[in-house]
Amino acid sequence: MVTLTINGKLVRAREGEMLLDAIRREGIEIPATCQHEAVEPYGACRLCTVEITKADWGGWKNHVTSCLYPVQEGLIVSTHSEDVIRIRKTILDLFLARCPNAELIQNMAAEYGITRTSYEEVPDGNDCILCGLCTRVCDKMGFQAISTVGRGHGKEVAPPLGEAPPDCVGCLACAQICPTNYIKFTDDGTTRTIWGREFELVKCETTGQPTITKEFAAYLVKHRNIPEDYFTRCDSAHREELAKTMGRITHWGRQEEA
Amino acid sequence: MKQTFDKIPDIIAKHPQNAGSLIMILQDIQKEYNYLPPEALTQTAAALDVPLSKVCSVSTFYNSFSLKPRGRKIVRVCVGTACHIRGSNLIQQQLESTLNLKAGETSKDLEYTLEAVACVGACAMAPVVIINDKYHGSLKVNKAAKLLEKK
Amino acid sequence: MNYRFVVKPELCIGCRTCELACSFAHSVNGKPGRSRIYPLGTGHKELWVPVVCLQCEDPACARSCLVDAITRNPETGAMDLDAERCVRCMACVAACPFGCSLHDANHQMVVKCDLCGGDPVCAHFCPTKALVLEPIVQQKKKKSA
Amino acid sequence: MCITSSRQLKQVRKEFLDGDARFEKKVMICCGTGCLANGAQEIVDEFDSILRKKRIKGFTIEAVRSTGCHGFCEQGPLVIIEPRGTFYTKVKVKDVADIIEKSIRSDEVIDKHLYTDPATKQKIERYPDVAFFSHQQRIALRNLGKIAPHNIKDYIANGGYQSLAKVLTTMTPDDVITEVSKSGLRGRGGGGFSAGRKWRSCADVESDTHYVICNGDEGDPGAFMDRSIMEGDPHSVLEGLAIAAYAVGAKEGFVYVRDEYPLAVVHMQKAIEDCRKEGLLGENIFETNFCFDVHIARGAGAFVCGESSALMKSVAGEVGEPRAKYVRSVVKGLHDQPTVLNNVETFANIPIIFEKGADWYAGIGTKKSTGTKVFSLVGKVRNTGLIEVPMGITLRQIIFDIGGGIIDDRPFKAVQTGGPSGGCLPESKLDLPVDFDSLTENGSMMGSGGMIVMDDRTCMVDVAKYFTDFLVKESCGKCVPCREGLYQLHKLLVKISEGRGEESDIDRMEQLSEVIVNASLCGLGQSGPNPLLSTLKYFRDEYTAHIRDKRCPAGVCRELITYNITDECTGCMACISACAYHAITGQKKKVHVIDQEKCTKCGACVAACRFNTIDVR
Repeated sequence: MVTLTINGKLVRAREGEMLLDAIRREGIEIPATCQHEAVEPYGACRLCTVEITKADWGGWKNHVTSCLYPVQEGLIVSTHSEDVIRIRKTILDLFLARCPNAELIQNMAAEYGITRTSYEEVPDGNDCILCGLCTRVCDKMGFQAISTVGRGHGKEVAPPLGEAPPDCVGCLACAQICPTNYIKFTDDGTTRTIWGREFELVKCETTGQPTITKEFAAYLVKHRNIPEDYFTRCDSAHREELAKTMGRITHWGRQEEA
Repeated sequence: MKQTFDKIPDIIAKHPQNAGSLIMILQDIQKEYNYLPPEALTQTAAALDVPLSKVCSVSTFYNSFSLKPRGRKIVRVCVGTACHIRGSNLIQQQLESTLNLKAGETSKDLEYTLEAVACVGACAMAPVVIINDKYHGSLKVNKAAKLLEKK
Repeated sequence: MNYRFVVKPELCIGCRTCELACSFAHSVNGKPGRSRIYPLGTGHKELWVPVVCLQCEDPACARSCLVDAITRNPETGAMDLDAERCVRCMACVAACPFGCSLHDANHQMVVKCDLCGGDPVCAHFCPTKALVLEPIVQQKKKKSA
Repeated sequence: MCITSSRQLKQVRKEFLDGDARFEKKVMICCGTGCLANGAQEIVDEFDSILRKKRIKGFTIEAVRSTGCHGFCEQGPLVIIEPRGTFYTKVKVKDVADIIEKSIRSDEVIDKHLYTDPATKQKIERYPDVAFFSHQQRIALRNLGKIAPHNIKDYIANGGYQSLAKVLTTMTPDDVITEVSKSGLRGRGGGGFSAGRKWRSCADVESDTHYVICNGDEGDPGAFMDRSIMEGDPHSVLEGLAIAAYAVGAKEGFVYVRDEYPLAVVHMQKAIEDCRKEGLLGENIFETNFCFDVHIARGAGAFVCGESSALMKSVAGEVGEPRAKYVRSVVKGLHDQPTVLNNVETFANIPIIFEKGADWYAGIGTKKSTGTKVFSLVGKVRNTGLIEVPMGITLRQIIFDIGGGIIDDRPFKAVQTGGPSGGCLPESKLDLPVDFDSLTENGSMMGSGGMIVMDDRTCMVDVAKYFTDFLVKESCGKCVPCREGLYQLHKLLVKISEGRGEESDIDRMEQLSEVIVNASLCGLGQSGPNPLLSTLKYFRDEYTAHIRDKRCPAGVCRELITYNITDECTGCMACISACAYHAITGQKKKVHVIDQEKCTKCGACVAACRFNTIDVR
């Protein structure tokens, strides 16, 4: 365990833990758009920047992104110092120039008193904040179906060659994790469409309820050793089945007793 | 006539079959075909067992790759600092208007591709224009267009 | 100490108190959550079964989770689902052969029974003690000390 | 055959020098990129074809060497005749026969090929007497222009690989690192981090695998020293790399070369193959336990790959996005293994430190910046080229003594150092001693050694805009302050350069810059606003002129200038034919006029006018 000071309060944290976790445990809210527990810290949005110093640094301060800065003994952290607020405001201002319609950004900016960007709006801006969560979660899940293309200001997230991604299984993790809901998909209970690719959904043999896509189920069967017949029923049918089985056993038990 | 890309497997085979070879394989394929056709990306991805998405990511991240066919004559205007100070933007403009292309574009007949590149390491002879790997140094604005006339 | 649920259908009267208790215990912002326990009829007269996660030894839910959001809680022995880590791909919901990973549509999250950290409210409120949490007696493992 | 001892190296050297002793004269032809572009290869070929037909006593084609860059690219192609050191500039193919006849067969010096000192108007015969060379001290460039880069024996004959032999057979890795630390050598790639300390931290990490990487990506626009060294003396880089590998315990090394430098790739590859053949790379080098091999990785054009974590990703075949560096690459670098990364020039300095001793090296330069530094002296300076000078020399000495001052004797305005991460220093800083710390203290930096000289016709707003634009294009796009911040900074600069600037824009740029510097993920963003901040610091009045007076004092920003023909016009009509837009009218021997409506300010008329009568303001 290490001891550090966060906004004047002595706090204990686990060795190797990131600053952001320690800060949030204290109930202090700081924004972070590119951070998600499912994936490794990335440090792209820089909103979780905090100011750090130590008693023996002779007044020298540094700004670090708390999502990937490990806690250190004796660290003195300010999460809302004047400099930090300025950095956060500027980043939100810049975000707003690129994604003026993204609700998440609007709300975050509003909390810092910004309602309109003070910069020139980026032509053909969209809601993508390039946090990289979608591509990182896709990598993490092992599909690596989408990634960024291009670089710099023109970077975007796209399926390879701009065509239906061959490695995608339609799990929707990218769309679910997207903090601005930029990744669009449709799902009518029979077919699911994402990244320009259509997927057929597995349907419950009993209820006809759709579950996951055939490709996703096949992947789990192959790589995660899930028996194929697990996917032939939906969750409620599985429960009914379990209830019936248990009921049968209990019933037999009763009969035997009687 | 549809171009065939049958040399790609041979080019891939010349390199160690691991992810570390990706960039060099793409460079060699581009040297052969002047650009990276989709086949280059899919075949390389399959051979190296690298996801296609990563191959696309790499091929669009680095400046020197082109996913579009390029012209037989590739005209590169150096816009490095030394060249900029000595007026390379005027030369670029001159070439753009002569070829009726913007930097990064290729003419419809696939004759010319015009590229603006940041520093080719020939700063002492700034400003520099390179046409198919031949360097033309210490260029004057009014002479830039004449380079294109020479065959 | 690890625990497991012992479900006794012969005692269950289908009063659904467990379901209610679970739902309220897992409220988010005052809104009740989806219950993790389902008392279901069995087709046999007056025989009910409270269907709840069995915290399997090698659970399909955890195997199917590609972001490692479902892990064994060393304190309780339950398979806990880390909502912060979950990406809602629904793999576990589809993979659990007992239908005990659930999608809570109201709160847009995937949920499953976590034994309430060792003191499950459902068992607490069950009027007939059809649900009992029992310590698992480790049989094969030898103590090293 | 394998070279297995220092004695055998000496044997190779002796054989090579004995072979050379047959020749009464030797001809060194610069085949650096600059000279090649001006026809150096054709000159070599001409020597060959003439010497095939003609026999000359004590001279054959073997005595004609294609060497690496001499540095004086401005005057190329260069031909030097040893042993006198006769220095011919701007040689053409048709001159070759004459040179053979007069300067090789006999000892005549051909005046018209000699270099004329621009100050004294004197012809200078020997190159060491030329001011451009005489003020230099060549250490990293010691072999450039002296040896044939594709011939390992030529390198060995000049003392090559003796240092590696000495290190492997008489020193422990610890001794090696101590020696490098003692030399005070700091990384020549940009940051100026102590090489010894870097090696020490890497060696201290316990791991089965360590790597050494030589960065030859040279992304800084306006710098070409690494290119020249790799092209002209690849073995000194390899030798330095091998010594580093021994010091940190690496068995594998990489040379990351820009693919846009084809000759550098070829020479490096050849050098590696020759070393393998001679046993200088591979198993049990010099019959010790040291095994080491080197591979080439070709960079594909990304400035951000100058950042170590991005470069290592690129070597691994991935997208060059930097990662946050709370864990340093000496601990977790290539493939997450401890890695030493230094640039070409740094490695080229290593062999000579072991040849002459750390104390000798530390005695050169200043106390905190030891040794010499190679600069590419370019821009509006008379003598452009590659130079190497001891640290601590002043900017004035470099620009005026070596560089010969400003072209056309125009006023000096600024010198830009450190590439896109650096800054511009004004006239008041001309007497600044050049070293790592002084440049940083004054708002610029050493960088890899680009030194771009600017005169009064260079607009500082335009320079800031140029660098910011460069960085917007080169940003990897990962973190927001860099990706979006630099983009907006560039937008503001465009606005000012187009005359739409407002007084408040300067404050806005300064505030935004501060955030970009403080909040960016890697060095590219953190130093990205430097060109803007340094020009604001020293040339604020130019920004004000653009904003308040809507005027570009240097006559560069197109929206704010007009072209006018002065009364001195001779009426030669050259500009009329040069203007593609038919904006100039006039009759022979009468003053011409530019139609401002049609004028696109392309500059063709100015280039065409021989009488300097077109006024741009």
